[in-house]
Amino acid sequence: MPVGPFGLDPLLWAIVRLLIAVVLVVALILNSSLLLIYLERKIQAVMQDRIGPYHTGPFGLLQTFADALKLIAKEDVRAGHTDVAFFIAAPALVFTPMLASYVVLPFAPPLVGADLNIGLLYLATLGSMGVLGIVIAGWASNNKYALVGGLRSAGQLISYEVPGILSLVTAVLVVGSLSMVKITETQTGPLVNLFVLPLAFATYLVSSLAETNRTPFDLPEAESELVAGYLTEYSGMRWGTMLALTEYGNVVVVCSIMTTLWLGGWNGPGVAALPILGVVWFTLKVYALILVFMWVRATLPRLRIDQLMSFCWKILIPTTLLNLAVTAVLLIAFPSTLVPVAIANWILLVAFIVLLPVVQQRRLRQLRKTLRARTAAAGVAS
Amino acid sequence: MPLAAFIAVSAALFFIGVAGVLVRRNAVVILMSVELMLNATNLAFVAFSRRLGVAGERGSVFVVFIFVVAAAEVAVGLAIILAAYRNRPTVDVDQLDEMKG
Amino acid sequence: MPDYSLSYFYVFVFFGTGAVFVAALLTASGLVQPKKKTAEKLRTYESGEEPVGGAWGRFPIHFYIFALLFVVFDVEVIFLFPWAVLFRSFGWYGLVEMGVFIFILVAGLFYAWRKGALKWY
Amino acid sequence: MSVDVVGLVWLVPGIPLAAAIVNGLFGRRWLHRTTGVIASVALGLSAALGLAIFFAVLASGGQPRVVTLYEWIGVGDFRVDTAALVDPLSATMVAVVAGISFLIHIFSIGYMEHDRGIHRFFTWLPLFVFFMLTLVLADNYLLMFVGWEGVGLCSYLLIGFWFEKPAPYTAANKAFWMNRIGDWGFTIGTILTFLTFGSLNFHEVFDKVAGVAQTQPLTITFIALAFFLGATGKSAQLPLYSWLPDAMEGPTPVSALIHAATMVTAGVYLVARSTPIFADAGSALVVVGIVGAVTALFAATIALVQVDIKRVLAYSTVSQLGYMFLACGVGAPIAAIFHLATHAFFKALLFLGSGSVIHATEEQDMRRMGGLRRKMPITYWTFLLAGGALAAIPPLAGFWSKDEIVGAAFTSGHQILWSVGIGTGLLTAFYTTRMIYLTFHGEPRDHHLYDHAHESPPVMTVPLMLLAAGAVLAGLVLGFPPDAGFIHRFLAGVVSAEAGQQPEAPNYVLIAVLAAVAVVAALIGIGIGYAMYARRRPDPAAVSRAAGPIYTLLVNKYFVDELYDHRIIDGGRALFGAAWAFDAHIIDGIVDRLAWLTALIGSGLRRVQTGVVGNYALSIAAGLLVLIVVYGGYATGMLHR
Amino acid sequence: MLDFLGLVVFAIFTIMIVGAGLGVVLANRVTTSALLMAFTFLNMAGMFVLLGAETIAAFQVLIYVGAITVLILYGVMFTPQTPRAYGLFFQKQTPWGAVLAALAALPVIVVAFSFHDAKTVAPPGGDLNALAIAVFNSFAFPFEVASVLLLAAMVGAIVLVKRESPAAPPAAPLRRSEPPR
Repeated sequence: MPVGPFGLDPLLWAIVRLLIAVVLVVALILNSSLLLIYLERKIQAVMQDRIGPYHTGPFGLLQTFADALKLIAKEDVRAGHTDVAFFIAAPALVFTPMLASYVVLPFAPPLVGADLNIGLLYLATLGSMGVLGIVIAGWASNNKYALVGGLRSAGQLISYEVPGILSLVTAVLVVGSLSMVKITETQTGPLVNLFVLPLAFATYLVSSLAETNRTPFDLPEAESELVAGYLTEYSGMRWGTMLALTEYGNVVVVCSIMTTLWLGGWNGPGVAALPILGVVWFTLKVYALILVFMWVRATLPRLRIDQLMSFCWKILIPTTLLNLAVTAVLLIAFPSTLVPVAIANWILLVAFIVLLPVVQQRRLRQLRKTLRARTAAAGVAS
Repeated sequence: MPLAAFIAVSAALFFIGVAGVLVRRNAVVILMSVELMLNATNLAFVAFSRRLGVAGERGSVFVVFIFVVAAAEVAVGLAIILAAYRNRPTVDVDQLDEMKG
Repeated sequence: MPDYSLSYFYVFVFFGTGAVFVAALLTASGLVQPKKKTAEKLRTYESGEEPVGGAWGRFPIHFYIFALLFVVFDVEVIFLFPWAVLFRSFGWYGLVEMGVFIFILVAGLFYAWRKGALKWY
Repeated sequence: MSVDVVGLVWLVPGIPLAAAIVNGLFGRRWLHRTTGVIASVALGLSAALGLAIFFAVLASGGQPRVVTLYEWIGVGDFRVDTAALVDPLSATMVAVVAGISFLIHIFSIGYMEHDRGIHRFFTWLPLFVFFMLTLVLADNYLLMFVGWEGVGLCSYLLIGFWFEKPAPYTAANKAFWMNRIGDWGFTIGTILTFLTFGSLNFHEVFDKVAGVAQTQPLTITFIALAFFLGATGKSAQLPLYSWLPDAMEGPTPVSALIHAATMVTAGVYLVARSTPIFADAGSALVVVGIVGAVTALFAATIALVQVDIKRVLAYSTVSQLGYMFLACGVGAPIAAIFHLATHAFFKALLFLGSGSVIHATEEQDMRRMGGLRRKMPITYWTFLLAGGALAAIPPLAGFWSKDEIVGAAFTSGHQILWSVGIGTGLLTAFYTTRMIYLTFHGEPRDHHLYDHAHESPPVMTVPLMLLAAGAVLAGLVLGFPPDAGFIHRFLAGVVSAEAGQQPEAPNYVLIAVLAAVAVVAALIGIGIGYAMYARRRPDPAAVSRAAGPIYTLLVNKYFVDELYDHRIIDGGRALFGAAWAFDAHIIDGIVDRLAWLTALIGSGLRRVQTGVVGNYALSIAAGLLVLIVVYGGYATGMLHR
Repeated sequence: MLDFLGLVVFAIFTIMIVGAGLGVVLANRVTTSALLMAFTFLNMAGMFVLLGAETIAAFQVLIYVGAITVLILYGVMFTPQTPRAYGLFFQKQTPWGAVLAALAALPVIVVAFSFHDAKTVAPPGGDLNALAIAVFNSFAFPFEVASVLLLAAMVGAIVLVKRESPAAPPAAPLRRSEPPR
């Protein structure tokens, strides 16, 4: 009879491990949300030359705890004409897939919930489930802002899912596996995939910004247009679950995906000797990416919905498809080396960055021309 | 789990779908019922494929193609419903009988 | 294969945990929060204006077209993933196959573009 | 790196199809004149690959190979694949078809340059090539029928290319209907083949022919005749020939490609391909030979008096096709294929040459031309070479192949057919001389036209020169020495009447004598032509007056069209009238009663057609229930048969 | 114990699938039907996992839950209905249909229980590779046809949906500050 760690029966150990994992993940989500909200405020403040939260606790560290307590104790109002079942189901529908994503995240060699064969596909799948909750939240509120906001967010999420997944597939071409652990194990050296597939990284970064409703894609909460989008009628802890927990939880998930696929996951100096050290490296990398997210938020203005959609379908998807094609052809043509792929990808990245403003300028000129023509036509008519 | 159990679940869901098509008025719900039927066949396909196939993933391949067909079917079906709805704001199948002869 | 079963049992439990956690959180919050409902509070929020009619009306159709395009590209993804994992062993043959497949779908995207279906307004 | 060229055989028709699709989809809006370049490049690739396959087959010693694309139909025992049979015969045909098509495509870029419908032209033309190659490559009768119908369709579209004018439109319809009669024969033949042999695959059928011929000789004869009816339709033989001259209303490259070099040879190809059937078909072979010989003579006599340059060529084509069938009929299918190949070169060249003339003068009536030799030297010289080949002057291509056919008629003991062949050769030489003199020599008869004439651009003349090289050399390269040349050895295993037998050593003395007779006949023809049109002694007008009624008969093409109109169509009308009366009073009487009854039942059943989808779904489900009960009952053994 | 757990999970899935499926048919709000349908699909994915077809399960969620349900929800939202009595959600022929479905279901379910397990059972999981090999080698032609089908569906749906006059310019000039909807 095989004996597991700590002299436990393997099955019993598995269940104990499961319980530990559940508790750990829930605690992680709660804490990282609190921490990230604090960080977000503080970093934004620094970038904008303000102070940010500083009253509650040292450096304002306890501010978010206070906010959380306030949220829990707050009355959550359900307006008169809502669709009850849906209204209640929506927070669970957005939260659950996010939580389930943590099962496959490879924090460190001994710290993986479950190493599924199809881990990456699993993550992509769960990413697509979140849309459902948002559409339902918008619909259930029976509020025009919420409904339009929900539909818009859904449109945004489903649209950006396509380039996101296409970028993932491009990376899979190189790593050749969907198991998160195996993907990490392919990148033990310092030359991580980021240097091979920078364009795929960039496109995935952009689409994950949109997937997590982060600026410049935070249309759902475009206050000036739609109040708070699909969240308009949500208050109290329902709002807290849907926005605070889920959004920051999802940010961690997409940053972990990027870390695993492009930054080498837990790999780093000393991991071979002390596997648990992987957590540190992994966390550092994830937080570095999160800092990028926050930096973007502090820098860029919000896009308009039509710009957002046409950017996705007319620029991002063709780019990712092109990248996928080029990568696949080069990998087949040069099966033993990644150098041509890397060169092509860097060239494409530079071309993308250089051409993007040019294309946008042209589109803008065209738009102005149509507008002028319309104005002129209307002037003649009246 | 025995194979029979899966097949029975598949059959049950399939006939729930059949019943949905036969009893509901709303065209969108009928479309959903059709999806249930397709899904039930998927289950049967996968069950047989896993139990019979040594390396043959033929059943699973069929399921993948059913996914394709289901997606295409929903896209076009809903488009037809929307087009009909635009002419006359109803999705009751027994009121969409203008082509009756 | 306890490994396979266990892995997915984890997934199953996590799904359950998600639902239970949300329910528990909201219940806990419900226990401590005050409940003072007024007619004003329960009214649909429209920036302080009196709400006119419900929200459940008819919508511009372009939402549907984007959803439609998404479904088609999602279906493409279910072929892309298996192909991406094994594409080295399929070689040029698989590359051409997938190329034709994607080309035909891109032709559809191009059609939608030309038809003006990708315009948001 | 060795590439399996034969395995790529589907690309040969595939590339033209792709070009046709691209041109068809994007031609009108975006490509316009670029369509010509696209089509030509595609055909160039296709031709190169075709040649490569030809040499690959040659290198492999002519081993037949089947390249299956996919299973097309599989119903019970009936299985038809979309598969290519690559053997010497089809390889030769592919090389000829793809090569000539390529040159004609290039020529067309210049010829169609100013036409508004150029994109249509370059959609149908590669599409035609696709179907023709499918026909040639097919490894079974059904797939061949697809190509057969396809070329018919493209021919219809291309004859009626200038559909704004009534004549092309009518000609297209005529071609279509006449071809339909032939296709009917092909269909009957195919069905009979399947019923008799249980398969449509060439190899399976041919393996069984000998056995079946023992027991059912009549069936084999009937199949052969049915296929031959199909061949007469497509290859414009008596009695279904009259569409081909009218088809000259289409653009000249079309005439060159379809109505001289490729499609019309489909019938010959069918007969050659089906050699095992025809060999065992007894009297069918005699019919083939006689029809071929009569057609050859008949068409040649009409060609004597035509004044439209393209019509002369059209009748000449009919006549030459007659030669090919004559060859098949006297048991020399290799000679038929040989003549097919050489004819493809020189007839395509003649048509393109005439096209060049027409392009330059915008006139087709030879009486208004004359003296163009000085204006269009390249066209003239190439045309002259092709005319020599047509008249079978040694050592040009036509001599070798035609001479072999006529010789085969003699050696196989058909002296009458041989004499018809010699006579036709004389007439051929005469009308060729007449055509060349009227067009290129003498004084210009229409000065306006003469002054505006000019040599065609290189894009047109280069294909002319290439084809001229073929017209000069093809015979020597392929067919020398006579009866034992390259092509004979190459094709012997596939299409010789007695497959497997070593061909006997040719009797060169006999061949030389026969050739001499043929050449003398040709020279006599040229001499008469020269005397009449260059020296005016005897004057052609006087001759035609003297000939009187015969001349009238010839100018009016033996009144065949009128005969068809009056006898057949009127007869048909009378028959149909009677049928109509029967139909109106007796059949309709029954139908009316039935209709009344149906209406009665229908008014009762109408209630079922509620238009409510749910009710229909309910009926479907009820049907499902019945199926489940019945099938499940049998499957579980609760019901018994 | 793992076997027992598997049985429990299977029972949960079965109850969920049948219950939610019945809910789709019986619910008096279309939105509820749609949500329950998504739930059925999710549990169906669980069934696939139990059968060892993890890839199919993932695809099931990706396509059915992530895409088709969203599409259907859109369809539901675009075709709002006035509230009415519960009985009016069903066709006039309801009893016939229900009886018929039940009649047909009974023999099939009975037959379903007669299936016995085959000897060879592939180990669960890892079906992605087998699937890929099957699709790209044996089913290459259907695979390409699938893309044509999708193209046809895409074009057809766009044509059906975008029937209103596309080129009519708005009567009033569009001001630049006005956010497009």
